[in-house]
Amino acid sequence: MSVSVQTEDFDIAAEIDALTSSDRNIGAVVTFSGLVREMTDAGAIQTMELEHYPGMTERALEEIVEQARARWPLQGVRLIHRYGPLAPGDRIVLVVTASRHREAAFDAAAFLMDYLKTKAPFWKKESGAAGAAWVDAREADDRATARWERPTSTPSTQQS
Amino acid sequence: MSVSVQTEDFDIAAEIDALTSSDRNIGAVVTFSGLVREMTDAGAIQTMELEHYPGMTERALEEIVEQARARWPLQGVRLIHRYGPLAPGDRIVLVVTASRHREAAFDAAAFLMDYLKTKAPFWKKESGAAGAAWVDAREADDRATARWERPTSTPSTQQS
Amino acid sequence: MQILYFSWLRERVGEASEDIETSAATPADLIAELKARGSGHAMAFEDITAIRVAVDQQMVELDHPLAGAREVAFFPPMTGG
Amino acid sequence: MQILYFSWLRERVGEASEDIETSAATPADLIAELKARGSGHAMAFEDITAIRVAVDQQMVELDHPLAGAREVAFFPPMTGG
Repeated sequence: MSVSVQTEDFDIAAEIDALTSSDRNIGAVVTFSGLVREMTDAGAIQTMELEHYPGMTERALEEIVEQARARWPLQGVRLIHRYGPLAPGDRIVLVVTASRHREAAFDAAAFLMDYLKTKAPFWKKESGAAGAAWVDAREADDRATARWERPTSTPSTQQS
Repeated sequence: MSVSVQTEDFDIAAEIDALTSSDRNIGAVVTFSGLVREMTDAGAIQTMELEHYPGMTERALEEIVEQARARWPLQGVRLIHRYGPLAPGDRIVLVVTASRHREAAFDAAAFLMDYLKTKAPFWKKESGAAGAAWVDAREADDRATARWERPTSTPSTQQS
Repeated sequence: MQILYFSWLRERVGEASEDIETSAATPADLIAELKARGSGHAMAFEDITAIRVAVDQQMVELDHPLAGAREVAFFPPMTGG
Repeated sequence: MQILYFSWLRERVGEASEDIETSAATPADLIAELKARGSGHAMAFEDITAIRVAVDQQMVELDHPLAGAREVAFFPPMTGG
């Protein structure tokens, strides 16, 4: 089970161990954790509410993981995304990739995050002193996704 | 203190917490852990001995961290490298980068690993049934380092 | 047909879902029908460029055929991660 | 001058370090002197392309001036990480 959509927090060390403990030929493990930032363009926020599309979310995340597995020689992949109410500093998302060599682990983790940002049905609403507002999709995220759709499989990391 | 050279293992979750707990404007944390692989081109190994150059190692790692900080807007960097006898599955190296956005955290972590591989004075000796041998430097690692020395600051992730 | 709304589309429509009878051939046709249901719906679908559609949980274009579809979801561009 | 050896250079020389008197102007000159100290040294420095040099803990080329240097280290390409 490589994908979870949950309200609870996650334990990064436990997730790494679960992915790596049974395989002594993993040479590289990359993790990405996304956190709620307090300062936004509209000022400091107190809470962030993450809405998602139950059913489609799991399906979209599993498809993204399958694509990563098809592109890179991965010995393990784990993807956890939280939903519900969160506060500044809280963890939102975790990606873990394990491979023999670091290039595949780094590239696959970056790919998973780029795809997840534009293809998984989550929506963020931030609330602060100035009121509540839905977060706009970043154009930079679309560009980051598009870079993986060029003919070469490992594109420039330049995004913005 | 962002650099450590030590014989003891490290605790990835504790290192992430130390880097992120006091700053609520970190949006992205990337970790890389390098592990000892059991199977090598020369067969299965039982132990790996990591030799280093005390004094120069710490200095080289600190220089690499300074370069990363100069190139990317990082809110935190941590680099731990072990030395001495290790076994398959053991952790060798940890890189943690924290930034507002994921691009900087990913790129800086990949840069730190590439530079560390070719600029930090460590040497690996693997021992197995077939005897003991010093690990050859990978040409791919030189190419991975060279890609950061081109005029643009965020090069292709293609390495081999 | 089950219609789902997320994020500010849900807030403007005032409902997370509704069951409707329709013979709309595409999501674009369906949107034209839905806009006639009231001012909330009209406001939700005001800017068509800001709207994404999934049919039976797969992202599609606005001219995708709806024949056989059980669930159609409308939402703004995704902002997860 | 303190000379340090690491990895297989250390094993071939048979010592991790030695203190020597030298007026070698560059690491290349120093290598020529060291090779004359015995068969272990000669074997260690056999393939000059496989050797890297640090002077006072900074990587340098083989023609770098040694004037004022206190510590010179010889080792193969690094394999950390």
